[in-house]
Amino acid sequence: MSRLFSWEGFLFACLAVIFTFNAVAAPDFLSISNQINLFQLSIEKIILALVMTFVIINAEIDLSVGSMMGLSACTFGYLVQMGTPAPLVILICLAIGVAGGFFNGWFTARLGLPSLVVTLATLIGFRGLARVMLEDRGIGGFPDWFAALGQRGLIGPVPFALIAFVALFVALYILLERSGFGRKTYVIGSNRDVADFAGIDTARHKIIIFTMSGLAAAFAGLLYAARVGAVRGDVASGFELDVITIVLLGGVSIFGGKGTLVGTLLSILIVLNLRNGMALLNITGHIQTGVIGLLLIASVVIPRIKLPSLKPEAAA
Amino acid sequence: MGLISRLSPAALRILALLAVLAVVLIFFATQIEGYLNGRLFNRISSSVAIMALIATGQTLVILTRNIDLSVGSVVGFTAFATGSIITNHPDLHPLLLLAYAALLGTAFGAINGALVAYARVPSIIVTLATMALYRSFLVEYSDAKSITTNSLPSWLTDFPNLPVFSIGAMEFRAGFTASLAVVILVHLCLTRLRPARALFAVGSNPEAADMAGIDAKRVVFAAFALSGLMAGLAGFMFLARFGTITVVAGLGFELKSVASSVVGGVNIFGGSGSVIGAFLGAILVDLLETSLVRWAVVSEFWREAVLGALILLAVATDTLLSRRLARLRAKKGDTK
Amino acid sequence: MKPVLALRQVSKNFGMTAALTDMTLELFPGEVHAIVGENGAGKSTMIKIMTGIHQPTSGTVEVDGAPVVLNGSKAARLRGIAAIYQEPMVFPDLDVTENIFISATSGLLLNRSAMRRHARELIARIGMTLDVDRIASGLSLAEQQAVEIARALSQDVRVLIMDEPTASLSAHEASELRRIARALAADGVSVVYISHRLEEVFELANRVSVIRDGKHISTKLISETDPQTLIAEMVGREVGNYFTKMPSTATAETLLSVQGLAVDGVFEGISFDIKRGEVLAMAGLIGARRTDVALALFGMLKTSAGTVTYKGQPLKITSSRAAIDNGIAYVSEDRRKMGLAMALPIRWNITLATLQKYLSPLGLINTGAEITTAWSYKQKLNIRTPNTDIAVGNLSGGNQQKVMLAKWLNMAPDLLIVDEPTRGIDVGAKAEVHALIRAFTAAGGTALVISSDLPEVLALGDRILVMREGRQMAIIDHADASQESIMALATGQKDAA
Amino acid sequence: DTIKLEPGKETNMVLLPKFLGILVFDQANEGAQEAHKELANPGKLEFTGPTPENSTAGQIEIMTTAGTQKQGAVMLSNNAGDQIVPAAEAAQAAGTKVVTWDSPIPGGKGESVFVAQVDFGSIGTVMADMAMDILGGKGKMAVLSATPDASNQNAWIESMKAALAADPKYKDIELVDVVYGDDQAEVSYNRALALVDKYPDLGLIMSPTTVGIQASAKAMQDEGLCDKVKVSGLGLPSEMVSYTMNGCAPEFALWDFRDLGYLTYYTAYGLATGQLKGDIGETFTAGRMGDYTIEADPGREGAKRILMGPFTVYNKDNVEAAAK
Ligand SMILES: Nc1ncnc2c1ncn2[C@@H]1O[C@H](COP(=O)(O)OP(=O)(O)OP(=O)(O)O)[C@@H](O)[C@H]1O
Ligand SMILES: Nc1ncnc2c1ncn2[C@@H]1O[C@H](COP(=O)(O)OP(=O)(O)OP(=O)(O)O)[C@@H](O)[C@H]1O
Ligand SMILES: [Mg+2]
Ligand SMILES: [Mg+2]
Repeated sequence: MSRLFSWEGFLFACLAVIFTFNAVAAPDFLSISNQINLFQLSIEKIILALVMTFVIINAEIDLSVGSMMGLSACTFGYLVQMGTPAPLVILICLAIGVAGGFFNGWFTARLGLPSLVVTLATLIGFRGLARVMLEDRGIGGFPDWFAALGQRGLIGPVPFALIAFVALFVALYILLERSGFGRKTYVIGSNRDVADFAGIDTARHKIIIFTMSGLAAAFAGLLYAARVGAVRGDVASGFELDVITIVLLGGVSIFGGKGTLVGTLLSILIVLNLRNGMALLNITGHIQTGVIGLLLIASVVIPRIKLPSLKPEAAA
Repeated sequence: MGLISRLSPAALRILALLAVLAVVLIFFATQIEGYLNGRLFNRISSSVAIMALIATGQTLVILTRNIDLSVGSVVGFTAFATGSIITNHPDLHPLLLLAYAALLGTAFGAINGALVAYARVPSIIVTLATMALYRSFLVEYSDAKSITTNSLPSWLTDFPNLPVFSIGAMEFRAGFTASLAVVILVHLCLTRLRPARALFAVGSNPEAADMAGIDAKRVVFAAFALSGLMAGLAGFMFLARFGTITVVAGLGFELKSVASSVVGGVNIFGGSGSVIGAFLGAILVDLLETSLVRWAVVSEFWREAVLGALILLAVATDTLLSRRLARLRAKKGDTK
Repeated sequence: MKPVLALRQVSKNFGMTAALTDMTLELFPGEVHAIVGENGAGKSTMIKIMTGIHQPTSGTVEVDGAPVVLNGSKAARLRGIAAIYQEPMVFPDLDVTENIFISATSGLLLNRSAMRRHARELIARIGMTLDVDRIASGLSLAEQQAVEIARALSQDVRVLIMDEPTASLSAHEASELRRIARALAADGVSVVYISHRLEEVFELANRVSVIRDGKHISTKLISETDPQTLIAEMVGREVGNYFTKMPSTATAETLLSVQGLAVDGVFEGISFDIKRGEVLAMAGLIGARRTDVALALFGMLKTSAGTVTYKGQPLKITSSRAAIDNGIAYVSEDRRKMGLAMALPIRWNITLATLQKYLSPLGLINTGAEITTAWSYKQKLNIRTPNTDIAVGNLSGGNQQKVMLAKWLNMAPDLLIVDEPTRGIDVGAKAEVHALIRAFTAAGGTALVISSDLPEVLALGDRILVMREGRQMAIIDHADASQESIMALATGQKDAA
Repeated sequence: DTIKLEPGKETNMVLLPKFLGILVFDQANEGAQEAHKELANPGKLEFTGPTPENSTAGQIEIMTTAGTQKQGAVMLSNNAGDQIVPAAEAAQAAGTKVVTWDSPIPGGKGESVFVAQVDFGSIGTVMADMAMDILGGKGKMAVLSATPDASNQNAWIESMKAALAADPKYKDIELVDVVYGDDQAEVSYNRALALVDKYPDLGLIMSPTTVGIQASAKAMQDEGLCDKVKVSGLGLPSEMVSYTMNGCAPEFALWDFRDLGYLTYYTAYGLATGQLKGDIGETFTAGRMGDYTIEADPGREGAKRILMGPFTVYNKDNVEAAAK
């Protein structure tokens, strides 16, 4: 290893530094409640980041996740207010997620439009649908069990969403790093033609991944509704950029074919701890995002710093 | 068919796009009475002036297989900084002020370019980061003051709407005419100047560009610097047109400019596209937005939904259309 | 006479692999200097140092006797050093004209009509026909190669390096190219010519240098050496002459029968049978559309007419999946585009087409079995790599070719379609690949071999199908086939019997 | 019996605006800092906020952290609607008082008391009256609001509709449309012009947001429509002065954000130090601003408010002085 750090190595070092710094500088940092809040506050984003890892390794991108979250959350509010039983509504919302994801996937994989363009359009479109439903209203007053699911601990102080996140991580880790599906995800992301010639239905695979992304976004939208107990048209707008930032910081190549879920997890922990630490020190929002931005660039540049001795060329 | 086989794919794209534009115009003309008139032209032209500049810069970057998400923040910052300079030195020479805005924008662009080209950081990462950074600079720099119209000299605030010349009821105002001139100038450079072709080469096949002795790094750097310059000019226009500048100035321009470019048939994977296309794309998006507000059939709240659908539709038709035509051409090409 | 370009004690390491060690080489104006060596010997690496793509780890490069630092291909170009690389380098979005003049520097304004005219002249000079307004994305490998040569010729060169330029050319274009090389040398250009085709080396070169394992072995006047010596020097051992045709292993059973196969505007009227255990070779010039026939059989190209009978059953193949499920494999002629995922490990590439075999009922990958497979192919095909986990992109061209073969052999196909199986492969490896194909057919497999290398066609084909411009000219038995007869059909001098 | 707040008690407090970088919020901060000194609070007063594009999530985050930090009180100009409620309730459970100002929590949950700049009902009447005399009692008016999710703008528009419906004197004033400029200059500017195109006989654009009102005024001025279409609503004197003087925006209204911050701090300090219970009927002295009483909020079921008032209506006569 002639590199000064590996990407993961660098991220891990960052995490260690940030964590210790927080623990020293902010007395409340280590408290159980804060450690849980730290996840809860961005639980939807980090769940989306897990699936976005698949999308980007597959050499695609999904800008519509924030809007799909909004659409699902607003649909929930709208239908619940109309008196539809919540469990049914939840199924409907998830179905919408599947449909929306499939839509993105179909236009990308079958029609061959760039996903950046397709999901840019649905970023606007899905948001629009949410808007059509709720117009200028905000809707709250969800069933208690639903609100409780989002706001109170399920096992001890640990809330449902956090458990879901952990479970999802394990499942997706196995799927990406151990399964044939994951292998295909890498190959298609690295060179789609080669995958085509190897008899892989790449279009189908891409559609599945976009559908996963849509489903995850719908699920995240519901978690959000449960956590904040009210919804309105602008729910989760702009989340997509935070999610993508996390994934890229995790070392997933925007050009596809490269990256790991462990990297994503590390970057999730970094971003969350960094934000939480700065918040505890009353550092304002725009400085926080600024710092994350710098870190994002550093995470690419610093691992590139070579030891003076033996220089490797980038492999052809 | 003969014609089609002689036209370049780029020209085909433009034609396809013009067709889409025409369809949209005709459609709304049937929906809204008193729609097709000089007033519409004036509205669209003066409001598209700013996005046209940004989309042009964005196109230069996309051509090199990169993307610039920081343009919105650059517009915001330059607009504000330029505003505060002129507020504090009201008798500063107009050209100096313009130069200041241009310089500021170029500087921001150069930072992006250096990181992408020389530090070899993927552009989406760099500009995602600088989008946040530059916006933070603005919040710090502004220190919660905002620039107000009445603190600006009248030459500045009047500039965008000065009628230059007019065809019937269609006024060509200074703001629009200026940015139209810029767009045309850039287009001419792209198509006529040898160095400009490197932009396409790098976007089309970076490795090959390297081996063909093209300094890809310098080309990419230049593209970002120019995109910054365009954003800087746009910032100047933004200040002149809206007068009041707060920390949210230019928020969301990044995605809108990307939308304009891709709707304008610029290939998001680099190598092909034209600033004229991006310009038409910007017009199309703007036209849709304003027309939808005026369209009685859809409520205010339908706007985004319809807009999203229409953008997708526009891109899909444009792509499929030019793909089919290109295939026809290729067939002809073979048979000789 | 002073050498125009010289390498002195040049070494190059890629991390741990030493691609070149103490390489010394002198190039004189007006000579055609051939360089031969096994796959991975270091030829391309040496070229990339001469053209400033790579910087030497140690040693110096001299131009006109003065040491220089060539940082980047631009610096090399300014000194009149140009190269045509093993893998064609074109700009898919630009038209042929722009592709040719992209690295020109003279003049700020473009004069399109003049460029077009000049481009036509250059293409003509190569003896190709090509619409200079065509967008490069549609070009075949050969056409891409032509564009590259034209590009090199477009600026006045003092040293022109050709890295296996004829690898993707058929005999016809190849001879045209050699003519150009000779002409340039006559004009005082120093031509470096890398090739695995010894016959053309002896036809063309004044001097020849042999490289083995990144070391300089010998430099001789062509008159002072002969093929067997060269081969011995290249591989460091004697190789059995691979041109000798082995007896056919064809059985009576017809595996595949194609009747009047056609794809609109591409090819038509293709009809042939292949018996189990047989090798059917497909010969033809570039653009003969053999690849397209293969693509159609492999379900990657929609056919517009014709019937395919496979194992006695009528068969309609609409996807590569269907083809693979029916035991049909296709080894592409284009490694980079359709052959290998260059950034991914060798192992992943080898098991790609057969991933199902390595999946547990839960869909999880059995890595152990995978490694065993990959390693066994590394041994069998002796792929030069420390392990099978490094990115296949780091291998030399020839070794990449072997990995691609391994991928398809691993599915133990009934019908193996190989497109230019030995393109850019050295004699040693060539013999191995031929042996592999023979072993495959001997074991009851059936092969359809597309090749532009006539000796290869004759060495492998039990029968030979000759194509020309999308039409089937004839099917000849090996007995009555000769390079001449095939060329005659391929070039249309002789019409279908 | 008015409570006199005893100074010098230590409590840390957070002033949390919708987002940073907006003039009025800084003015509120100045007011709060002034009160902070007056009351000689040894504790810290933090002025911190989210970024514009991340306002909702950011406010929720800061509110949550405040609870963790055991802050004495959070003074919130709410931009998150009812989505802030769980965080606010959690903070209160952790002993942090939540006082809203400028923009309340719509459902009233999770907040101790809302310091209302003016009576939301009366904003409607004031806007209706301004429309009345600008249109000369008769004509078409359209509303250009901020975002569809800005709860106080929505409340004000509602109250204006109510006012228009309630009194027959407004019967000839027709509210034709409500559009949204997303509190962004360029969007608001284009929407304003689109309104003019959509309703050829439009007489007034009413914009209850500082960004919208000045963008509309600028648009009308640039297109030379000022004598046809007037602009009014809620705006900053410093931004509106020129338009008021040249007649594009003859009248508009606003309140003093410095005072609002000042009063909010007094209220929050009182609650955080336990000197105020936060019960209806409690009356206390807020330094230079005099006495205020906690009352039921007529606009929001079961919520409490402190009404600051009054409301300044600006026109040719007073705008220049205020703009200084
Ligand atoms: N970019 C690279 N990174 C690491 N190793 C490399 C790289 N390029 C070449 N090598 C190694 O250097 C050695 C020489 O490679 P090179 O391509 O020069 O061989 P070659 O003689 O051109 O073979 P071929 O005839 O197959 O093209 C090989 O072992 C190859 O694996
Ligand atoms: N004129 C052309 N237009 C578009 N694509 C072409 C053209 N010529 C070749 N191709 C593509 O290039 C690939 C190689 O086919 P080619 O034309 O070289 O015929 P071939 O007989 O396969 O020659 P070879 O196999 O020797 O390269 C095929 O995929 C074919 O579709
Ligand atoms: Mg080589
Ligand atoms: Mg071929």
